[in-house]
Amino acid sequence: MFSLTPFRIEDLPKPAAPSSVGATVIFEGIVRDVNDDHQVEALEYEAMESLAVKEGAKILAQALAKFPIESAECIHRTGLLQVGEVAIRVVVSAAHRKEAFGACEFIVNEVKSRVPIWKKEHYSGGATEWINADQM
Amino acid sequence: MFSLTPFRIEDLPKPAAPSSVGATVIFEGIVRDVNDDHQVEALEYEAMESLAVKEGAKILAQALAKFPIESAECIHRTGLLQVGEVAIRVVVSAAHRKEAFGACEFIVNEVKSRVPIWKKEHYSGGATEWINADQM
Amino acid sequence: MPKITVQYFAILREQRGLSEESLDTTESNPANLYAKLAAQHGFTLPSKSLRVAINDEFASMDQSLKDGDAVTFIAPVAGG
Amino acid sequence: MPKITVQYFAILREQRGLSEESLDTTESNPANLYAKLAAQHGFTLPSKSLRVAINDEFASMDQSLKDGDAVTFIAPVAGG
Repeated sequence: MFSLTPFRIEDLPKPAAPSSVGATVIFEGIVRDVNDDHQVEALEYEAMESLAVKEGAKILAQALAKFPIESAECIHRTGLLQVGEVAIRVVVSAAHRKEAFGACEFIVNEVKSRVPIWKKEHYSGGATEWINADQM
Repeated sequence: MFSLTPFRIEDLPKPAAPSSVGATVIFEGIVRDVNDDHQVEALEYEAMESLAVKEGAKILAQALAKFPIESAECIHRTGLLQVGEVAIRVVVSAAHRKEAFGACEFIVNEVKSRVPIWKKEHYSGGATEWINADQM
Repeated sequence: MPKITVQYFAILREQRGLSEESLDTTESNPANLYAKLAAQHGFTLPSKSLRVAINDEFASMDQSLKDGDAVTFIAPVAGG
Repeated sequence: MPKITVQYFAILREQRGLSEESLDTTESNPANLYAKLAAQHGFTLPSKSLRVAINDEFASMDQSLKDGDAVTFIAPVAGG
Protein backbone atom coordinates (compact mmCIF):
# COMPACT_ATOMS: atom_id res chain seq x y z
CA MET A 1 0.00 0.00 0.00
CA PHE A 2 1.31 3.43 -0.94
CA SER A 3 -0.50 6.27 0.71
CA LEU A 4 -0.19 9.96 1.26
CA THR A 5 -1.38 11.03 4.64
CA PRO A 6 -1.91 14.18 6.66
CA PHE A 7 -1.56 12.29 9.96
CA ARG A 8 1.54 12.01 12.07
CA ILE A 9 3.23 8.86 10.76
CA GLU A 10 4.63 8.22 14.23
CA ASP A 11 1.08 7.65 15.46
CA LEU A 12 0.13 5.08 12.83
CA PRO A 13 0.35 1.36 13.62
CA LYS A 14 2.89 -0.69 11.71
CA PRO A 15 1.46 -3.46 9.53
CA ALA A 16 1.32 -6.92 11.10
CA ALA A 17 3.58 -9.49 9.48
CA PRO A 18 2.56 -13.02 8.50
CA SER A 19 4.31 -15.88 10.27
CA SER A 20 6.63 -16.57 7.35
CA VAL A 21 8.35 -13.23 7.93
CA GLY A 22 11.79 -13.36 9.54
CA ALA A 23 12.96 -9.81 8.92
CA THR A 24 11.35 -6.40 8.83
CA VAL A 25 13.26 -3.31 7.76
CA ILE A 26 11.76 0.08 8.44
CA PHE A 27 13.00 3.34 7.01
CA GLU A 28 11.91 6.67 8.43
CA GLY A 29 12.86 9.89 6.71
CA ILE A 30 12.81 12.68 9.26
CA VAL A 31 12.83 16.47 8.96
CA ARG A 32 16.23 17.60 10.12
CA ASP A 33 17.37 21.00 11.24
CA VAL A 34 20.11 21.70 8.74
CA ASN A 35 20.42 21.37 4.96
CA ASP A 36 23.35 22.79 2.99
CA ASP A 37 24.28 24.93 6.00
CA HIS A 38 20.81 26.51 6.13
CA GLN A 39 18.99 26.38 9.45
CA VAL A 40 15.69 24.64 8.66
CA GLU A 41 12.62 25.42 10.77
CA ALA A 42 10.03 23.38 8.91
CA LEU A 43 9.39 21.56 5.65
CA GLU A 44 6.36 21.84 3.44
CA TYR A 45 5.49 18.88 1.22
CA GLU A 46 3.14 19.19 -1.71
CA ALA A 47 2.04 16.20 -3.79
CA MET A 48 0.24 15.67 -7.06
CA GLU A 49 -1.91 13.17 -5.28
CA SER A 50 -3.49 11.30 -8.19
CA LEU A 51 -0.20 10.51 -9.89
CA ALA A 52 1.83 10.15 -6.67
CA VAL A 53 -0.39 7.35 -5.40
CA LYS A 54 -0.26 5.58 -8.77
CA GLU A 55 3.51 5.93 -9.12
CA GLY A 56 4.05 4.88 -5.51
CA ALA A 57 1.98 1.73 -6.04
CA LYS A 58 4.02 0.99 -9.16
CA ILE A 59 7.27 1.23 -7.17
CA LEU A 60 5.96 -1.17 -4.53
CA ALA A 61 4.87 -3.62 -7.23
CA GLN A 62 8.33 -3.39 -8.81
CA ALA A 63 9.96 -4.09 -5.45
CA LEU A 64 7.75 -7.14 -4.94
CA ALA A 65 8.69 -8.42 -8.41
CA LYS A 66 12.41 -7.70 -8.08
CA PHE A 67 13.03 -8.97 -4.52
CA PRO A 68 11.77 -12.11 -2.75
CA ILE A 69 9.85 -10.18 -0.12
CA GLU A 70 6.47 -10.72 1.52
CA SER A 71 5.18 -7.18 1.77
CA ALA A 72 6.08 -3.54 1.18
CA GLU A 73 4.36 -0.42 2.39
CA CYS A 74 5.08 3.27 2.06
CA ILE A 75 3.45 6.26 3.68
CA HIS A 76 4.40 9.83 2.82
CA ARG A 77 3.12 12.89 4.58
CA THR A 78 2.11 16.12 2.93
CA GLY A 79 1.69 19.58 4.38
CA LEU A 80 3.84 21.45 6.90
CA LEU A 81 6.19 19.33 9.03
CA GLN A 82 8.35 20.43 11.93
CA VAL A 83 11.93 19.32 12.63
CA GLY A 84 11.90 15.80 14.06
CA GLU A 85 8.67 14.71 12.37
CA VAL A 86 8.63 11.66 10.12
CA ALA A 87 7.98 12.59 6.48
CA ILE A 88 8.15 9.12 4.95
CA ARG A 89 8.03 5.60 6.32
CA VAL A 90 8.78 2.47 4.29
CA VAL A 91 8.20 -0.97 5.82
CA VAL A 92 9.41 -4.13 4.08
CA SER A 93 8.98 -7.66 5.41
CA ALA A 94 10.68 -10.75 4.04
CA ALA A 95 11.76 -14.21 5.04
CA HIS A 96 15.39 -13.06 5.12
CA ARG A 97 17.10 -9.83 6.05
CA LYS A 98 19.26 -9.24 2.97
CA GLU A 99 16.25 -8.88 0.70
CA ALA A 100 14.36 -6.79 3.25
CA PHE A 101 17.24 -4.29 3.40
CA GLY A 102 17.68 -4.25 -0.39
CA ALA A 103 14.01 -3.74 -1.16
CA CYS A 104 13.56 -1.06 1.49
CA GLU A 105 16.46 1.00 0.18
CA PHE A 106 15.24 0.49 -3.41
CA ILE A 107 11.79 1.81 -2.54
CA VAL A 108 13.11 4.88 -0.72
CA ASN A 109 15.41 5.75 -3.61
CA GLU A 110 12.69 5.32 -6.21
CA VAL A 111 10.13 7.32 -4.25
CA LYS A 112 12.58 10.17 -3.87
CA SER A 113 13.41 10.24 -7.56
CA ARG A 114 10.08 9.44 -9.24
CA VAL A 115 7.05 10.24 -7.14
CA PRO A 116 5.61 13.72 -7.76
CA ILE A 117 6.11 15.18 -4.31
CA TRP A 118 7.86 18.47 -3.76
CA LYS A 119 9.53 19.94 -0.74
CA LYS A 120 9.89 23.55 0.33
CA GLU A 121 12.29 24.41 3.10
CA HIS A 122 11.37 27.14 5.56
CA TYR A 123 14.48 28.71 7.08
CA SER A 124 14.91 30.59 10.30
CA GLY A 125 14.57 34.23 9.28
CA GLY A 126 11.58 33.50 7.09
CA ALA A 127 13.10 32.67 3.70
CA THR A 128 11.82 29.61 1.83
CA GLU A 129 13.11 27.53 -1.04
CA TRP A 130 11.74 24.76 -3.25
CA ILE A 131 14.29 21.95 -3.21
CA ASN A 132 15.79 20.77 -6.53
CA ALA A 133 14.12 23.63 -8.40
CA ASP A 134 17.13 25.83 -8.96
CA GLN A 135 20.13 23.91 -10.26
CA MET A 136 18.80 22.32 -13.45
CA MET B 1 23.34 0.79 23.91
CA PHE B 2 23.44 -2.95 23.48
CA SER B 3 21.13 -4.81 25.79
CA LEU B 4 19.69 -8.23 26.31
CA THR B 5 16.16 -8.15 27.49
CA PRO B 6 13.42 -10.48 28.64
CA PHE B 7 10.66 -8.02 27.65
CA ARG B 8 8.70 -8.00 24.43
CA ILE B 9 10.75 -5.76 22.16
CA GLU B 10 7.55 -4.67 20.44
CA ASP B 11 6.50 -2.98 23.67
CA LEU B 12 9.67 -0.94 24.16
CA PRO B 13 9.80 2.68 23.02
CA LYS B 14 12.17 3.57 20.22
CA PRO B 15 14.94 6.02 21.12
CA ALA B 16 14.23 9.67 20.37
CA ALA B 17 16.41 11.16 17.65
CA PRO B 18 18.21 14.51 17.88
CA SER B 19 17.19 17.18 15.40
CA SER B 20 20.19 16.59 13.16
CA VAL B 21 18.84 13.15 12.23
CA GLY B 22 17.32 12.81 8.77
CA ALA B 23 17.07 9.04 8.51
CA THR B 24 16.33 6.20 10.88
CA VAL B 25 16.64 2.58 9.80
CA ILE B 26 15.16 -0.11 11.99
CA PHE B 27 15.76 -3.82 11.62
CA GLU B 28 13.58 -6.34 13.37
CA GLY B 29 14.46 -10.02 13.32
CA ILE B 30 11.31 -12.03 13.84
CA VAL B 31 10.69 -15.68 14.74
CA ARG B 32 9.29 -17.29 11.61
CA ASP B 33 7.39 -20.49 11.22
CA VAL B 34 9.66 -22.38 8.85
CA ASN B 35 13.40 -23.03 8.71
CA ASP B 36 14.99 -25.52 6.33
CA ASP B 37 11.56 -27.07 5.73
CA HIS B 38 11.02 -27.69 9.45
CA GLN B 39 7.82 -26.36 11.00
CA VAL B 40 9.01 -24.11 13.82
CA GLU B 41 6.77 -23.61 16.86
CA ALA B 42 9.06 -21.50 19.01
CA LEU B 43 12.67 -20.39 19.42
CA GLU B 44 14.73 -20.44 22.55
CA TYR B 45 17.60 -17.99 22.85
CA GLU B 46 20.36 -18.41 25.37
CA ALA B 47 23.11 -15.83 25.88
CA MET B 48 26.40 -15.68 27.70
CA GLU B 49 25.28 -12.39 29.10
CA SER B 50 28.56 -10.96 30.40
CA LEU B 51 30.41 -11.39 27.12
CA ALA B 52 27.38 -10.76 24.87
CA VAL B 53 26.82 -7.30 26.30
CA LYS B 54 30.53 -6.47 25.98
CA GLU B 55 30.78 -7.77 22.42
CA GLY B 56 27.54 -6.05 21.44
CA ALA B 57 28.81 -2.71 22.76
CA LYS B 58 32.01 -3.23 20.78
CA ILE B 59 30.03 -3.75 17.58
CA LEU B 60 28.04 -0.56 18.13
CA ALA B 61 31.26 1.37 18.79
CA GLN B 62 32.74 -0.04 15.58
CA ALA B 63 29.64 1.01 13.62
CA LEU B 64 29.88 4.54 15.04
CA ALA B 65 33.56 4.71 14.05
CA LYS B 66 33.06 3.23 10.58
CA PHE B 67 29.92 5.10 9.46
CA PRO B 68 28.97 8.78 9.83
CA ILE B 69 25.92 8.05 11.98
CA GLU B 70 24.44 9.74 15.03
CA SER B 71 23.36 6.77 17.10
CA ALA B 72 23.07 2.99 17.11
CA GLU B 73 21.11 0.73 19.43
CA CYS B 74 20.57 -2.99 19.61
CA ILE B 75 18.25 -5.05 21.78
CA HIS B 76 18.24 -8.83 21.73
CA ARG B 77 15.77 -10.99 23.57
CA THR B 78 16.61 -14.17 25.40
CA GLY B 79 14.35 -17.01 26.52
CA LEU B 80 11.47 -18.67 24.70
CA LEU B 81 9.92 -16.74 21.81
CA GLN B 82 6.83 -17.62 19.80
CA VAL B 83 6.45 -17.27 16.04
CA GLY B 84 5.90 -13.60 15.16
CA GLU B 85 7.79 -12.21 18.14
CA VAL B 86 10.72 -9.85 17.63
CA ALA B 87 14.03 -11.41 18.70
CA ILE B 88 16.35 -8.55 17.82
CA ARG B 89 15.89 -4.90 17.02
CA VAL B 90 18.61 -2.61 15.69
CA VAL B 91 17.95 1.13 15.36
CA VAL B 92 20.40 3.42 13.56
CA SER B 93 19.95 7.15 13.08
CA ALA B 94 22.02 9.34 10.79
CA ALA B 95 21.90 12.59 8.89
CA HIS B 96 21.56 10.64 5.63
CA ARG B 97 19.88 7.40 4.66
CA LYS B 98 22.73 5.62 2.89
CA GLU B 99 24.85 5.47 6.03
CA ALA B 100 21.87 4.54 8.20
CA PHE B 101 21.13 1.54 5.96
CA GLY B 102 24.79 0.50 5.78
CA ALA B 103 25.41 0.72 9.50
CA CYS B 104 22.19 -1.07 10.41
CA GLU B 105 22.98 -4.03 8.14
CA PHE B 106 26.58 -4.09 9.43
CA ILE B 107 25.41 -4.29 13.04
CA VAL B 108 22.90 -7.09 12.36
CA ASN B 109 25.52 -9.13 10.49
CA GLU B 110 28.13 -8.68 13.20
CA VAL B 111 25.75 -9.52 16.02
CA LYS B 112 24.70 -12.70 14.27
CA SER B 113 28.25 -13.82 13.72
CA ARG B 114 30.08 -12.66 16.86
CA VAL B 115 27.83 -12.22 19.86
CA PRO B 116 27.58 -15.30 22.09
CA ILE B 117 23.87 -15.97 21.73
CA TRP B 118 22.54 -19.38 20.75
CA LYS B 119 19.24 -20.41 19.29
CA LYS B 120 17.34 -23.65 19.71
CA GLU B 121 14.46 -24.37 17.42
CA HIS B 122 11.40 -26.14 18.78
CA TYR B 123 9.55 -28.01 16.03
CA SER B 124 5.96 -29.15 15.87
CA GLY B 125 6.07 -32.71 17.12
CA GLY B 126 8.38 -31.83 19.99
CA ALA B 127 11.86 -32.22 18.50
CA THR B 128 14.41 -29.47 19.15
CA GLU B 129 17.69 -28.48 17.59
CA TRP B 130 20.51 -26.09 18.41
CA ILE B 131 21.17 -24.04 15.28
CA ASN B 132 24.69 -24.05 13.77
CA ALA B 133 25.80 -26.79 16.16
CA ASP B 134 25.81 -29.70 13.74
CA GLN B 135 27.58 -28.92 10.50
CA MET B 136 31.04 -27.89 11.58
CA MET C 1 -9.23 25.19 -30.92
CA PRO C 2 -8.44 22.35 -28.41
CA LYS C 3 -9.27 23.19 -24.81
CA ILE C 4 -6.52 22.03 -22.42
CA THR C 5 -6.48 22.06 -18.64
CA VAL C 6 -3.11 22.85 -17.07
CA GLN C 7 -2.39 21.98 -13.44
CA TYR C 8 0.42 23.55 -11.45
CA PHE C 9 2.17 22.30 -8.33
CA ALA C 10 4.91 23.56 -6.06
CA ILE C 11 7.24 26.17 -7.62
CA LEU C 12 5.23 26.28 -10.84
CA ARG C 13 2.02 26.87 -8.89
CA GLU C 14 3.66 29.74 -7.05
CA GLN C 15 5.18 31.29 -10.17
CA ARG C 16 1.87 31.02 -12.02
CA GLY C 17 -0.13 32.21 -9.02
CA LEU C 18 -2.81 29.56 -9.47
CA SER C 19 -3.30 25.77 -9.34
CA GLU C 20 -5.22 25.17 -12.52
CA GLU C 21 -6.34 26.95 -15.65
CA SER C 22 -8.17 26.18 -18.85
CA LEU C 23 -6.60 27.23 -22.10
CA ASP C 24 -7.65 27.29 -25.72
CA THR C 25 -4.39 26.51 -27.43
CA THR C 26 -3.02 25.44 -30.77
CA GLU C 27 0.31 24.29 -29.28
CA SER C 28 0.75 20.76 -30.56
CA ASN C 29 2.56 19.19 -27.59
CA PRO C 30 3.58 19.83 -23.95
CA ALA C 31 7.05 21.10 -24.88
CA ASN C 32 5.64 23.88 -27.05
CA LEU C 33 2.90 24.65 -24.55
CA TYR C 34 5.45 24.97 -21.74
CA ALA C 35 7.67 27.25 -23.81
CA LYS C 36 4.74 29.56 -24.43
CA LEU C 37 3.58 29.56 -20.79
CA ALA C 38 7.14 30.06 -19.53
CA ALA C 39 7.55 33.14 -21.70
CA GLN C 40 4.17 34.49 -20.59
CA HIS C 41 4.58 33.88 -16.84
CA GLY C 42 8.34 33.91 -16.29
CA PHE C 43 8.74 30.27 -15.22
CA THR C 44 12.35 29.77 -14.20
CA LEU C 45 12.62 26.02 -14.78
CA PRO C 46 14.09 25.04 -18.14
CA SER C 47 11.95 22.66 -20.16
CA LYS C 48 14.59 19.91 -20.03
CA SER C 49 14.33 19.62 -16.24
CA LEU C 50 10.60 18.88 -16.42
CA ARG C 51 8.53 15.80 -16.85
CA VAL C 52 4.93 15.96 -17.93
CA ALA C 53 1.78 14.07 -17.07
CA ILE C 54 -1.23 13.94 -19.35
CA ASN C 55 -4.46 12.84 -17.70
CA ASP C 56 -2.61 11.64 -14.61
CA GLU C 57 -0.14 9.45 -16.50
CA PHE C 58 3.48 10.25 -17.21
CA ALA C 59 3.81 11.18 -20.87
CA SER C 60 6.34 12.51 -23.34
CA MET C 61 6.96 16.21 -23.85
CA ASP C 62 6.28 15.73 -27.56
CA GLN C 63 3.07 13.72 -27.27
CA SER C 64 0.25 15.30 -29.28
CA LEU C 65 -2.29 17.23 -27.25
CA LYS C 66 -5.95 16.71 -27.87
CA ASP C 67 -9.10 18.47 -26.78
CA GLY C 68 -9.90 17.87 -23.11
CA ASP C 69 -6.40 16.78 -22.04
CA ALA C 70 -5.26 17.64 -18.51
CA VAL C 71 -1.58 18.57 -18.59
CA THR C 72 0.68 18.78 -15.55
CA PHE C 73 4.24 19.99 -15.76
CA ILE C 74 6.27 18.21 -13.13
CA ALA C 75 9.19 20.07 -11.61
CA PRO C 76 12.10 17.97 -10.28
CA VAL C 77 10.69 16.00 -7.38
CA ALA C 78 12.01 16.00 -3.83
CA GLY C 79 10.02 13.59 -1.74
CA GLY C 80 11.24 11.83 1.35
CA MET D 1 47.13 -28.13 40.58
CA PRO D 2 45.43 -25.05 39.03
CA LYS D 3 41.71 -24.74 39.78
CA ILE D 4 39.71 -23.75 36.70
CA THR D 5 36.02 -22.88 36.43
CA VAL D 6 34.32 -24.04 33.24
CA GLN D 7 31.02 -22.53 32.12
CA TYR D 8 28.73 -24.20 29.60
CA PHE D 9 26.02 -22.69 27.43
CA ALA D 10 23.52 -24.01 24.92
CA ILE D 11 24.40 -27.37 23.36
CA LEU D 12 27.50 -27.78 25.54
CA ARG D 13 25.44 -27.10 28.67
CA GLU D 14 22.95 -29.75 27.61
CA GLN D 15 25.61 -32.31 26.68
CA ARG D 16 27.44 -31.72 29.95
CA GLY D 17 24.23 -31.63 31.98
CA LEU D 18 25.30 -28.61 34.00
CA SER D 19 26.12 -24.93 33.60
CA GLU D 20 29.35 -24.64 35.53
CA GLU D 21 31.91 -26.81 37.23
CA SER D 22 35.20 -26.40 39.04
CA LEU D 23 38.11 -28.54 37.94
CA ASP D 24 41.60 -29.21 39.21
CA THR D 25 43.45 -29.67 35.97
CA THR D 26 46.96 -29.77 34.59
CA GLU D 27 45.82 -29.12 31.02
CA SER D 28 47.92 -26.21 29.83
CA ASN D 29 45.45 -24.47 27.54
CA PRO D 30 41.78 -24.44 26.47
CA ALA D 31 42.40 -26.68 23.44
CA ASN D 32 43.80 -29.46 25.58
CA LEU D 33 41.18 -28.95 28.25
CA TYR D 34 38.38 -29.20 25.68
CA ALA D 35 39.84 -32.37 24.17
CA LYS D 36 39.85 -33.97 27.60
CA LEU D 37 36.32 -32.84 28.49
CA ALA D 38 34.98 -33.85 25.07
CA ALA D 39 36.34 -37.37 25.52
CA GLN D 40 34.89 -37.56 29.04
CA HIS D 41 31.42 -36.19 28.27
CA GLY D 42 30.91 -36.97 24.59
CA PHE D 43 30.75 -33.38 23.31
CA THR D 44 29.90 -33.51 19.60
CA LEU D 45 31.38 -30.19 18.53
CA PRO D 46 34.87 -30.41 17.06
CA SER D 47 37.42 -28.15 18.71
CA LYS D 48 37.99 -26.17 15.52
CA SER D 49 34.38 -24.95 15.46
CA LEU D 50 34.71 -23.39 18.93
CA ARG D 51 35.88 -20.10 20.27
CA VAL D 52 36.87 -19.65 23.88
CA ALA D 53 36.49 -16.91 26.45
CA ILE D 54 38.73 -16.64 29.49
CA ASN D 55 37.40 -14.45 32.29
CA ASP D 56 34.69 -13.02 30.01
CA GLU D 57 37.08 -11.98 27.24
CA PHE D 58 37.59 -13.76 23.94
CA ALA D 59 40.90 -15.60 24.07
CA SER D 60 42.98 -18.01 22.07
CA MET D 61 42.59 -21.79 22.33
CA ASP D 62 46.29 -22.05 23.13
CA GLN D 63 46.49 -19.33 25.76
CA SER D 64 48.02 -20.64 28.99
CA LEU D 65 45.57 -21.37 31.78
CA LYS D 66 46.30 -20.15 35.26
CA ASP D 67 44.79 -20.81 38.64
CA GLY D 68 41.37 -19.19 39.05
CA ASP D 69 40.63 -18.74 35.35
CA ALA D 70 37.00 -18.98 34.22
CA VAL D 71 36.86 -20.73 30.85
CA THR D 72 33.86 -20.74 28.52
CA PHE D 73 33.79 -22.77 25.33
CA ILE D 74 31.67 -20.93 22.80
CA ALA D 75 29.77 -23.03 20.29
CA PRO D 76 29.01 -21.44 16.90
CA VAL D 77 26.67 -18.55 17.66
CA ALA D 78 23.23 -18.02 16.16
CA GLY D 79 21.78 -14.78 17.42
CA GLY D 80 19.22 -12.65 15.63
